[in-house]
Amino acid sequence: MKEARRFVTQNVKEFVTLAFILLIYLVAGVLRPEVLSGGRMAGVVNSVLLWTPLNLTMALGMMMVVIMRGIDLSIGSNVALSAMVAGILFRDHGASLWQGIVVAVAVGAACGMINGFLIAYLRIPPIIVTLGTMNAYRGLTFIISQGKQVTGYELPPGTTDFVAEGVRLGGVLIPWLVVISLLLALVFYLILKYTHFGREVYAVGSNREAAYLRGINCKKTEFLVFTIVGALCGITAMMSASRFGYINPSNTGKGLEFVVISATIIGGVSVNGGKGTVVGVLLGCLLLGTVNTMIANVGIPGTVQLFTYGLIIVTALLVDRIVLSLDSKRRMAQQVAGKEALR
Amino acid sequence: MVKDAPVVQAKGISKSFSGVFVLKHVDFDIRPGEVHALVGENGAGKSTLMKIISGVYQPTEGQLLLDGKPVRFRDPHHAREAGIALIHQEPLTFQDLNVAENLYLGHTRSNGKPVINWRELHKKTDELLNSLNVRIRSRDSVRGMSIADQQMVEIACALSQNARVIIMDEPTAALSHGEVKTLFKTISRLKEQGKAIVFIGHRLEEIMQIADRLTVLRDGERVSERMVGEITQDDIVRMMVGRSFKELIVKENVPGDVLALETRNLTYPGKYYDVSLKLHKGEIVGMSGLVGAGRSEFASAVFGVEPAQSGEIWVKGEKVRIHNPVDAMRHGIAMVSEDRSRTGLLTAFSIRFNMTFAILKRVASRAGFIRRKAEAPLVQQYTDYLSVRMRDPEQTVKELSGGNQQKVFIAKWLLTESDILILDEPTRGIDIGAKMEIYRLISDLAKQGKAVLMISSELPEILQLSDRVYVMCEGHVTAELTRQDMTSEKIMAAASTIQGRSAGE
Amino acid sequence: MKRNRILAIALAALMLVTCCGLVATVSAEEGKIKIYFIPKNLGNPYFEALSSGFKDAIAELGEDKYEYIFTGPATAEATSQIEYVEAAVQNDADAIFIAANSNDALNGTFDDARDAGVPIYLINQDIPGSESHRDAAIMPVDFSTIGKAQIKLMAEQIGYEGEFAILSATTDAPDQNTWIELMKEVLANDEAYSKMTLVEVVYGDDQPEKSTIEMEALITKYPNLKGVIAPTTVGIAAACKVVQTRGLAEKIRVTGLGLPSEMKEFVMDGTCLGFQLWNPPYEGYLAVYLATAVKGGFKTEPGATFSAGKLGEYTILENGQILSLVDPMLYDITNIEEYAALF
Amino acid sequence: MKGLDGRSKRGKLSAVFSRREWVPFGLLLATLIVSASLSESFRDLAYLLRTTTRYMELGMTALTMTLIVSAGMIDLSVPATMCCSATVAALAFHAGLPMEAAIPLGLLTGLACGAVNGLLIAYLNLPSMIVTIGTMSVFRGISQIFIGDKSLGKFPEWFNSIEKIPVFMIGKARFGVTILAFILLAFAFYLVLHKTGFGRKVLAVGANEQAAIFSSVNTRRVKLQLFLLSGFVSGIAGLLTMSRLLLVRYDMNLNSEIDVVAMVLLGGAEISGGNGSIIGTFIAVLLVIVLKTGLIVANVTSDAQMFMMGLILLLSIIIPNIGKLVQGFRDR
Repeated sequence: MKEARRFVTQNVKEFVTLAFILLIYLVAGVLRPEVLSGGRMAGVVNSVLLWTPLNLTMALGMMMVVIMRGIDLSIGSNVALSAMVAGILFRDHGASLWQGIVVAVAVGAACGMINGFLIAYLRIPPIIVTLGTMNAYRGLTFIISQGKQVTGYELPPGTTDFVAEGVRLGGVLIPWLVVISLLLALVFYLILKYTHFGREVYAVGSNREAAYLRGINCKKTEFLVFTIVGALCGITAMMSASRFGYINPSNTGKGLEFVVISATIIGGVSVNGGKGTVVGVLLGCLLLGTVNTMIANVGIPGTVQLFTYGLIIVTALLVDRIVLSLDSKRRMAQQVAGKEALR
Repeated sequence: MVKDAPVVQAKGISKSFSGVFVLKHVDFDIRPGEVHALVGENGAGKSTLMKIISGVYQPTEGQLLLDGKPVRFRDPHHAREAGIALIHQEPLTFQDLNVAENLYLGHTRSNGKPVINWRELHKKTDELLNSLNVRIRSRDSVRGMSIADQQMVEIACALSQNARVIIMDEPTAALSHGEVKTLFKTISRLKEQGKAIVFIGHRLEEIMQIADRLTVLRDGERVSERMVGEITQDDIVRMMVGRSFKELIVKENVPGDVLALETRNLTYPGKYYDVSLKLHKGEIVGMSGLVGAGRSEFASAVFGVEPAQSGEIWVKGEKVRIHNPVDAMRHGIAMVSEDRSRTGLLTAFSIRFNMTFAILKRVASRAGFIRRKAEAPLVQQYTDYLSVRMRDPEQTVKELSGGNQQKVFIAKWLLTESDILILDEPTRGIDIGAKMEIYRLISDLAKQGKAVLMISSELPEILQLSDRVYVMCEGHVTAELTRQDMTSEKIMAAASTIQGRSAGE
Repeated sequence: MKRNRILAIALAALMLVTCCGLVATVSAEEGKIKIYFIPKNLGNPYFEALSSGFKDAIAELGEDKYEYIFTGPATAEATSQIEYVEAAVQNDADAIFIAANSNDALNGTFDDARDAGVPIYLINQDIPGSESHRDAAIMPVDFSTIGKAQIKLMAEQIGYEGEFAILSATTDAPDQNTWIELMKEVLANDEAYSKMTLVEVVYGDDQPEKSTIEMEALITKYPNLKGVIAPTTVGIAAACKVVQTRGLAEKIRVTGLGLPSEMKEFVMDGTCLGFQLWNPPYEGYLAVYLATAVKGGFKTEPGATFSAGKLGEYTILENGQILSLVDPMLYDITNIEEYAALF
Repeated sequence: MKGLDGRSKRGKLSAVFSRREWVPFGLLLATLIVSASLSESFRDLAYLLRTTTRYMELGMTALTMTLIVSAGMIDLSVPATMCCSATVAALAFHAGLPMEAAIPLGLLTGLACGAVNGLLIAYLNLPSMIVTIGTMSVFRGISQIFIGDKSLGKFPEWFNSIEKIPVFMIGKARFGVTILAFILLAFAFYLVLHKTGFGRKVLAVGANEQAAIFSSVNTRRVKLQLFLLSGFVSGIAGLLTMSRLLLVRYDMNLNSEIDVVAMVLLGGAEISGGNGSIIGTFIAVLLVIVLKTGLIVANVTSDAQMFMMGLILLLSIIIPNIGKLVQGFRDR
């Protein structure tokens, strides 16, 4: 029993998020019973699944940044720039889909490296660097595209198959896009749990002084994290092209950074570093995805979406604070007990 | 223990910070299978010496020898790789990771494989923890652990990097006596395994119990190095204290009998219990005790930063309620806190900014604007009174020496013209010359009728300056001595025993 | 430290000079007719198409006689165009053609411009309720015909019976709302459409992601939905994408107003049998002739006529509007390829 | 070289010259020269003042943001608060309340938004950036719920285009009321931050909160007061924007959270707190105006502008402390 109790206390955040998701389905069921009926449910699940890939992929990268007490506001613009470069290759140079993907990931990683160099080696606070590069990359996207968008038929064939085809699981079609993002989540779960680099991310986030003392190269780790986030932007760029069927300098990746930051915070990644799990982030994305889809399906006017996002972020912060204070009260009681024994 | 070749030798080590020599030509040998204790008053240079040996600082003069060969450590990690590990007073651990990770992160790369093999690491960690017979398990997360357990984690981490020398800086300060016993068992086990242990501590009976060899430092110089068996605690105290201050400190204050401050059974479970003391106008009352005895916590309760959970505070004969520093200041209480850079001064701002920061209401007009004309003379008056050496009041505090910074810090609180002054380690980490001036200032303030409560870990200060002294140990007031029957032995004894039971047992 | 300061200022100034010098290629040439076209926002393919019309006319009338500037804000907020109108006036433009983002936010700016002698023409839309603040408005087509034409096209595609829905732009979009009202009117009193029922009007806010979610919600909410009308280019593309991905082309017919280049993919593979639109390049082409005529003394009072090259004669209606087309054009398998190359 | 008042003359002069506000000032000068040479329209004062008027509201919020950044915090919910306050005022007016009553209601909403931020950040000590990212969506969400995509307008005549009321005219150029308000507010905040006790407490909270607590500063109250001030000024700015645009939409000043922070950083304030400078921000606001106007007039498309703004923000941080940064490069 003790083992189970310890498992629950350690992942209380994840359970709270899961509870939120079930709550929403419950509320929706009460408001619009037909939403949960057989056919409709498959549709709802499908749109939640389709909403998740882009945000989950980026949330994995944002999680690593937040664990290291950083922030990256430039991911939306980075996605747009990587997508546009690949788009121009498709449109003007007839590049194949795979060549496009490679180029997009390369461009994304390069932008990530610029962020990483300025933050890790020149020690400029992440909010300033990514604030600057956000505008710079978005501006660059417009410049290289001369305002023109890359439309659906200019994309190589098969781009949209990632959304159309997929794996059939119990009647519901899981598009390839979702499979890829879940695979990425698994890869990141393994990286963060089993590789040196993964644990060093937690170490540097938890206590940079102690990490340095143990010989961890904090700068290299931080640089690598921002580069990986950049590469993820490249992948998300191609996902966006496949999902929406076009690449537009002003729409692609617009507002992505705030949705992803919200999903990461809701997913229980602590803002003072050192804490955060892939499962939590996955649940955070599912929660926001459910909110999005439920609003459309239950017929609540779309105008409520922004408000609900904000409310969920603030609630997640409060839950995080309550968990923290309960934990520190327990620790204080323990210490006092220790000293009491002395008298 | 057989006397084989020392692992680490410090030869003629000197170290100066902005001109002030903290260490002068110190020799120090660390031999495998031996616990070498290092004692001395605060500011005698103990931790500076250890920081040099463990690569945190570079020596100004002198050399470090590792197995006889000269060596220079670039940084603490370089020293760790050479087998020298420093265990800090507040352990440096990853709160959110488990014990195995705290141990092996950073140097797990050495096994070449990119993936960490957790099963094997947890097994190795549990083996190591069992060898230290500690009840922590490898999978526990560090967040909930007591200081003692976290210390064990740091020691285990040092061992996992097969350290040959383990330096412990005041390890027993925050431990209960049960935890101290387990620590000593671990140390003796490490000794048998041939590790070299350096133990920095205050509690002499602990040192007599655990150490084989003992070096006494005073004012940055090595006074003596003897085997523990050959000397008694009194010899150590005499060596530690040594110089007498009689002719240096001019004490002219005459303690009055008007009660300025009285506390009755102030209690904060876990920090201090039933502390009752009296402080009269014109009197200097000392508060002595070891690190972690709860003196600073008590002071911050009187000053309202962290109010006590029960008990009463009386100022000038009537009961007062102090919830925050503003209440305290309203009742004429001021506190020169312990760590001036962390909780005292705003080093990035000018001397003028810092000095008038606690009395903004007085130098500001009704509308809140600072009247430079009112500010300048006050700053001038107090910098002259304390003879602060500075170019001009616009200079940032960072540019001043430690002694001058402390003077600015004290001036800041003198400006509040409070008549009850709490000084927490007023002379820590400053040169002898500045210390003398501050002693003269304290006795001068008492002469003017202020009531001074001086918390200090330096016995000579307490002995020379205070009219009465309260000694605290583990949160309890264990002795109240008047000036006549005040001796360092009595204070030391009271500081390390609680109602007849030695802190060490 | 001071030396460092002066170095900083010099470097920054130098960088700025190169930047501005490099970019500001446009210099004020005397004697040329200066035409400004300010779209709703940059990166919008629809306005790229319109701009190509300007260029065709200028090519015909002689490149050297004109200076054509196509510039505008990055995002389509109500007030982001003010700066560009004022800049155009400041550069003493001969004519400003603008697709306003709001019906009344720009009235003050238009008045200042016209006081300074710079004529203001709305293009691709009018500003209902503030007509007095502009000189004339080039309308893409007679809006009153759009409602009827759209509902007729839908009816033909679903055999004049069954459930259909409308995926519109923003709830407040003036054009779409007028068309929807017209559609409802026709549905109510023309009994040819008696067997057709409009189940719901949903709003995709002209955002690709939202439109996609709203379309998915429609499909799940109404299992036997037969058709969707999306009278907005972003909406129709998103709707077709969803239908194409889910392979529901036979079951649900999507039509509305779309851009040939965006819709080519869907028309070619049968997802969309046909859609309507007007001809944006015509509007651009016509605008240049209007500006040239006005420069030559033509007065834009109601009833006045002017010739527009290959498009023939145009007269200004009572309300100061010029219709570049009367009825919307039908784009389907027969002409999609030809027009997709144009815009 | 001893000055009269005992302070060395050289010290005083060098103090003036070594201040970090010279960086934005240098940039401002350079932009002015370049833009004026590029297009003569730039020399037309009337046009310049008209474009400046448009940025005055955001400029005011940049001033309060300087105080917040000086205290080591950040408030990303400023534009959302502006929008929420304006929406409430507009709704109240359309619900029948006279405009004279609706305006205070709007300001009250601004205060309320500030209070929400203040309580969460000061008394529950949650991190200010993440809290304001959350409250930003909440406040803007509120106005979106009530007015959706519609725009509320048709205000009484006296309320519309307050910024066009001239304080004085230089030929055709109109020196509007909002420009004067911005300058007065800047002067007031300069006094508050650099000349009052409260200002010193703000700087102290940013530099070392522990030291401030031990010097009997109620740091929680200071933080709450800062966010109330930010909410109030955002309310004023929101109402002025509504008056200028004659209407309010839920997307008022969407995505300009970052511009406000950029102005403060361009002004030389450090994001970690402790050294904000009102003069720096004042100059930085002018710099942003001249930059944006100059670029638009030179027909530089908005995308190139965005690229340059991002670049300038980065360079204005990297260049001045190249020394410190390179040193940072060497140690861990």
